Amino acid sequence: MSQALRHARYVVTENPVTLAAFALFSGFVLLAVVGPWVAPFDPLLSDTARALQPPTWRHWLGTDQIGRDILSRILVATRLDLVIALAAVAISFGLGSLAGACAGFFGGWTDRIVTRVVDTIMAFPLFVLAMGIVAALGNTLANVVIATAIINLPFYARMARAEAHVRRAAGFVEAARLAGNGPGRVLVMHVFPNCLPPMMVQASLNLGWAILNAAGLSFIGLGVRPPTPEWGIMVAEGAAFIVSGEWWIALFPGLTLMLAVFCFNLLGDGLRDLIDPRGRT
Amino acid sequence: MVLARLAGRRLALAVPALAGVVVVTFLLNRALPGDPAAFFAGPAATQQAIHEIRVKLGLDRTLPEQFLLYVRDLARGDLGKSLTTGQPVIADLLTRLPASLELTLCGLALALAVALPLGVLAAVRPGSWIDHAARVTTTAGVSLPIFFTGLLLVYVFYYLLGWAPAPLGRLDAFSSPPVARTGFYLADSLLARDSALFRAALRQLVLPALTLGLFAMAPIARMTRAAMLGVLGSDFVRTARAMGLAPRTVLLTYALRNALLPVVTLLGMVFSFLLGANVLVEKVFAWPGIGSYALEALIASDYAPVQGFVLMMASIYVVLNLTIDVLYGLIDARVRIEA
Amino acid sequence: MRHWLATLALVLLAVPGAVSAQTRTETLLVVTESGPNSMDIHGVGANRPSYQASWNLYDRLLTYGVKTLPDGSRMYDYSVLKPELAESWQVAADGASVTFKLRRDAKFHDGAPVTARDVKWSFDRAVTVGGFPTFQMKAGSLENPDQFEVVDDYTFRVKFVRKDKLTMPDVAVPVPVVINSTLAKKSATASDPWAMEWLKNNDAGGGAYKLESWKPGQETIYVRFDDWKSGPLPKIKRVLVREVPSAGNRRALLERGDADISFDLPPKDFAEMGKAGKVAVVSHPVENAFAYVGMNVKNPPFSNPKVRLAVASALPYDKIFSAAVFGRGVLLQGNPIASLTFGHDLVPTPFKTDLSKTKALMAEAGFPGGFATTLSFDQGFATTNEPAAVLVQESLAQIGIRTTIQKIPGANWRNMLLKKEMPIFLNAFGGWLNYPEYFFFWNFHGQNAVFNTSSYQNPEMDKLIDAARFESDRAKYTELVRGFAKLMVADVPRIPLYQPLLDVAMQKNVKGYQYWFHRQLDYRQIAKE
Amino acid sequence: MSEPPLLSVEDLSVEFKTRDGVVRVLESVSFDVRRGETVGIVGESGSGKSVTAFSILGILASAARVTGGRALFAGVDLLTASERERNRYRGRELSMVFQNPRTALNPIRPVGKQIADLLLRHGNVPRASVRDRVLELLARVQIPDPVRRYHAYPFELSGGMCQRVMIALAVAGAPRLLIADEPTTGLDVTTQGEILDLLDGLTAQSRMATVVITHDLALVAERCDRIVVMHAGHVVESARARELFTTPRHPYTARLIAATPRPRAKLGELLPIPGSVPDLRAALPPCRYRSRCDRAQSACDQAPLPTTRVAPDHVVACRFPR
Repeated sequence: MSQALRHARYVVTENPVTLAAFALFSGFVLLAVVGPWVAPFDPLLSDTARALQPPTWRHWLGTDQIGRDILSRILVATRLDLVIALAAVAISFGLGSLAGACAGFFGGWTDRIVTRVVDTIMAFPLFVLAMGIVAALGNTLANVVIATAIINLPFYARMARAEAHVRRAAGFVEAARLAGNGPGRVLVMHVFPNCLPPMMVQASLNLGWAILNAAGLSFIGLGVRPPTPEWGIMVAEGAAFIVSGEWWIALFPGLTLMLAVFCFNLLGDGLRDLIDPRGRT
Repeated sequence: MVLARLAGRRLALAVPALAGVVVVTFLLNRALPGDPAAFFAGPAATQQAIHEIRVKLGLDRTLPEQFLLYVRDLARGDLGKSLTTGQPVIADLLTRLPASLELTLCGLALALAVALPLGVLAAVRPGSWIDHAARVTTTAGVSLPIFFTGLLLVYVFYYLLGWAPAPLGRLDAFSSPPVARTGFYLADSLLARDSALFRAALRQLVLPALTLGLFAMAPIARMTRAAMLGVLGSDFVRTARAMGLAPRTVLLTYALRNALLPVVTLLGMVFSFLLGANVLVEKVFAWPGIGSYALEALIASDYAPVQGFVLMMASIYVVLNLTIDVLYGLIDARVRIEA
Repeated sequence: MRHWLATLALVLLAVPGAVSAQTRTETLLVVTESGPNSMDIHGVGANRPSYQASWNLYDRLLTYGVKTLPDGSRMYDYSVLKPELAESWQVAADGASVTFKLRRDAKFHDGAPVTARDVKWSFDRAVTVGGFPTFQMKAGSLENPDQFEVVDDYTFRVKFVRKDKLTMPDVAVPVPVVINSTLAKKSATASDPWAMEWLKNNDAGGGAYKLESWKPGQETIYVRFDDWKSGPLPKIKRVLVREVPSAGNRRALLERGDADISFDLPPKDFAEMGKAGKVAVVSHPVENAFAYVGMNVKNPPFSNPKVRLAVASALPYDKIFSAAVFGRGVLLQGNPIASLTFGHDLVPTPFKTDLSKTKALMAEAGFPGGFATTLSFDQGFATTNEPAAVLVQESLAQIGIRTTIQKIPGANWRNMLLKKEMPIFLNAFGGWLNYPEYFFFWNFHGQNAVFNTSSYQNPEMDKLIDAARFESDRAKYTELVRGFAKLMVADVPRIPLYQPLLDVAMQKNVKGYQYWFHRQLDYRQIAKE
Repeated sequence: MSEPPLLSVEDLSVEFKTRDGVVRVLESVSFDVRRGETVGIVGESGSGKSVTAFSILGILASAARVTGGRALFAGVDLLTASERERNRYRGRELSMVFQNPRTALNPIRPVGKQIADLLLRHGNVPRASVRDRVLELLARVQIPDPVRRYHAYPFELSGGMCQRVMIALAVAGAPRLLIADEPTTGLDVTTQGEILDLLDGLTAQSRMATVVITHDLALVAERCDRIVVMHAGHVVESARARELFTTPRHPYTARLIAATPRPRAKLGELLPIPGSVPDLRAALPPCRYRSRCDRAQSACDQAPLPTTRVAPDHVVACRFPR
């Protein structure tokens, strides 16, 4: 175990960017937990007298069109955005890898069905599929998450299928099977863990992508319902105010969103260095 | 020829996927909340008027019947009529497709022009400041919501600095489009040898292409770096260096050409991803592409254009994978010979 | 590689080809959010921008006069009818018909002369295609083809079905256009006798402007019809209408002088541009129209009038007016008749934000603990509706009404209105004909038309509206209007919030803009110095 | 043998920086190679044979660092020369043939073109006639039907054929020294013989100095004039081929010879060498064979490890040579 730990320490210390990403990630998680208590104002409280104010000592990041405090909304929104990202990735990671692993491992009909479904999803223009789903089922939070999850499903399914296919013939799988384990157990105990590493990298990249997708949906009016604070919707609402000079309404949520997605992507690279042998210098 | 057989096999594989797309879009559309009949009956319509329109649109029939009707029309190449623009969908799509393709190709070209060198530099000096800088900048590019980048670029380069032209779509108000041969303004204006028009079209393309390009740089740079790292460590690159070949030859002719293989495969996915993300860029830059067309139709619950759009995108996706395979075959003889 | 970057930099900095000054003053560049989906106002589902196309491409028999307001802005005068295609008209002695004398020199865009036969074909078409056009004709008692008679090539008679003071004004609204019937009939078929398909994409008019090109979803280009005889020849030779979905970009285009005129920007932009003074902003209250909070009077809980009264005294009128509308309108606070319409001063501002008696009202209504419901609005108008909805949500919460906001896409919005099941919602309505009974007929009459969104049916209200429609005596008419206005305030099926302004922003050198009831641009009066 | 040596490697030391610490792969390696002479470097895998060759050519991996010593090639120290200068020597003055030929050639470029690249770089051959020169070379390395093979890709050729292309590449620039790193490992026996005969033929024609790196003692016995025995980064013994086999003075050399199958020896007579190559990351005694040496004594721990010249052309690095 020490060798892996030492290796992990090497990657993190060797690569300052990845270290920063880890720190940033833990910062966001902390903010998600403690957000509502730290926020200086109630994120939903309107104050039309102080609407559209630039950053001041009272409102550090300024106020929006109906006078709500932007800093508080950003802080409180962290939890929702992380939930959207983690939920979407968890669903697509879980479903996708399971389906893929089964397809790769059992082959035959399961393989054919899963590949057909995956090809169909892949053939769809991703963003339009999301729009269609949310427009069809209504723009509740759950639908935004489901739409994002479905789009990312193919990545995991294909990766899991390829890994499972390779692993199936590997010696230790044969051995496990000979030792009397049922196919299900073999799959979960032996094949699946080995598919994990590359998919961990993909998962972290998709975390960022899930938030961006939610923001995109908000821009065309299919995002999270008002008045819930969420970074994507705040950027979409603020977009109309850039030209008229109230840059802070869109800029600060945009920067936070960028930082989060940025952190997830760098985290993905860091994880890849940790896992992918070729990456080791 | 060998490649034809390869193409044939790839097409055969695509047919079930396309069939899947047709079915899913049909069902997805029917699930859209809006009732086009009500929308198009106009403000003062009564229930009776709406029913008339529903019958006219054939929406009163059972779902399977509607599906059969739809597939029959599809076979005849009739994608139905868009109620928002009043034109046959196939006409709309064909006039608007070049706009989206031209924008996406320019975006991709821009991304490649920046991300490829960055990827190579990062691989040649792994762990150096260039490596980290490349990773940080390209990742930052992809971390911003695409519509926000677009609006920011318009605000800074058009509104504040005035360098970029007005975000008025493919051409400024006062120049008329070139004679449509390919539908690509850049190509058509070159064919017509009209340099002023070429410049006008290019100026309009810069900001939207930059917005799209920024979004594609990260995956390309990352893949180039990983592929180059792998190739630079390979035996034949060591041989090339042992033979004393010029550093440029070793890096470009030997290493980069081999590293391009995984990048080319990635391009297929990035291109179709960009076509999807096009929707938002078209909305910001008033770009008359198929993305914004589908979005308007989706919001108006107008089935025909949405289905037409998705089918076109799916077929572009298939054609794209085909070209990727051909391209792959051109670069790497192993694929060509073994096919 | 370097070479490529060099050319890019060169291209970026090059100054755009200087379009000759002369063409610039004779060309008008309009930027809008969305464009027409048809060139034919009788077409199925023709949207509002299609009215602009039809208004400028086609002539009508009559038009309205022009009056200049104290602030120098110009608007149509709904009390004065003026000739357009018809040189003169004469109401019969027995008041049972009106005869129009057509201009002899008028031609269609393809050069064919305009005759009464074209007028009859067009009027017959308007009353038989169904949908919105037919309803609009019926509002002026123009109901079936037998009413329309071709006396000779240049004389056209309309027989009245009943004495209706709205008939004559209805002839000047956008619907009764005069179409080149010979040209249109060439493309008519058995299944499409009125050439709906062809006229959707083609121009068969005789109006002041011809259609040069139309790329749906992108741009529409009009060019002046130099042989136009139905009025003074317009000064603008060519009009480019470009669709720019992003409001921010439209404002940037105006402020940098690249666009000449735009009218569908968010209220905040108009407020700021007006103050900044770089661009001229002309505003005018939209006649006979207001934005309101509607409640469904059929189903509980809003079927209980006390609950509706509680809501009326809880709404944050001032907050909405400043934060959502930025003051671009006239505050109504419950007054059911908008300014500039007869009777607007009969029931001055009945409600104001006063939470003191709301608790008692809610208790009396049997909801001491309040209740939960959904507050819906049309996503197409989210720019003002969304902030307003959030403010309403916050105020209603204070009186125990917990709402979740539902943003409904445009296509589905009309559907929801038709079902008449939405408990509480934000909406707006504007009538073309500026008469109070016309507004109440569409919105509060028992016939329960689609615009009666609260599905309010009260026989007493119907009696007052029907009487007012055909009452010619001034005093009695005023009492009838006061009657139905007071009844509306008492029952409060809906709470009028504010009367919106039609703001138009234009470069300082654009002159002659005129406000019209159909809220579209009329290029015939516009000029550029 | 009076000429100065073409290549003389003196006290070459190389370290590798890995994530588990620094690995001292080579420590003061010295040997000479004269024109026309064939020197064999032999030792178990992991003894640093290939690293020695790579250091001389300057194509070590980025994690490696030369920490000492010189590699004089006709008077010029290649280790301290600039990369530009070194690059001029590679392929023109000294060249190399690698172990697995199929992966050592560019997979997506016809072999003829790869040879042409080298000729255009070094052989000052005008572009017009480069194709003929390539065909000539292909014939010289006995590749049948060179015209068709010009456009062949490495995966279309057999291992032996690829190695012939490698040799063509190595001799194309008419270098004065050719280093062959395990040229025949992985090839079948008959091809091995052909390749080695080909190498001998080509180098003899132009009196080219050759260094053959292998773990196959039998191979160096027949074909090399002198032999350098390496163990764990040290040169433990170097001598003329005949003396080394008749009077091996270093215990490791003796064991090596005893472990190599000879035509008449029976399986039972072959003695395996106990233990394995020591872990070069850990602290190492001056003599790295100590842990496996059956003659080791406490004195062996005294640094530095002496290298004594037991004969004019026979050096051994052992405190108690046999």
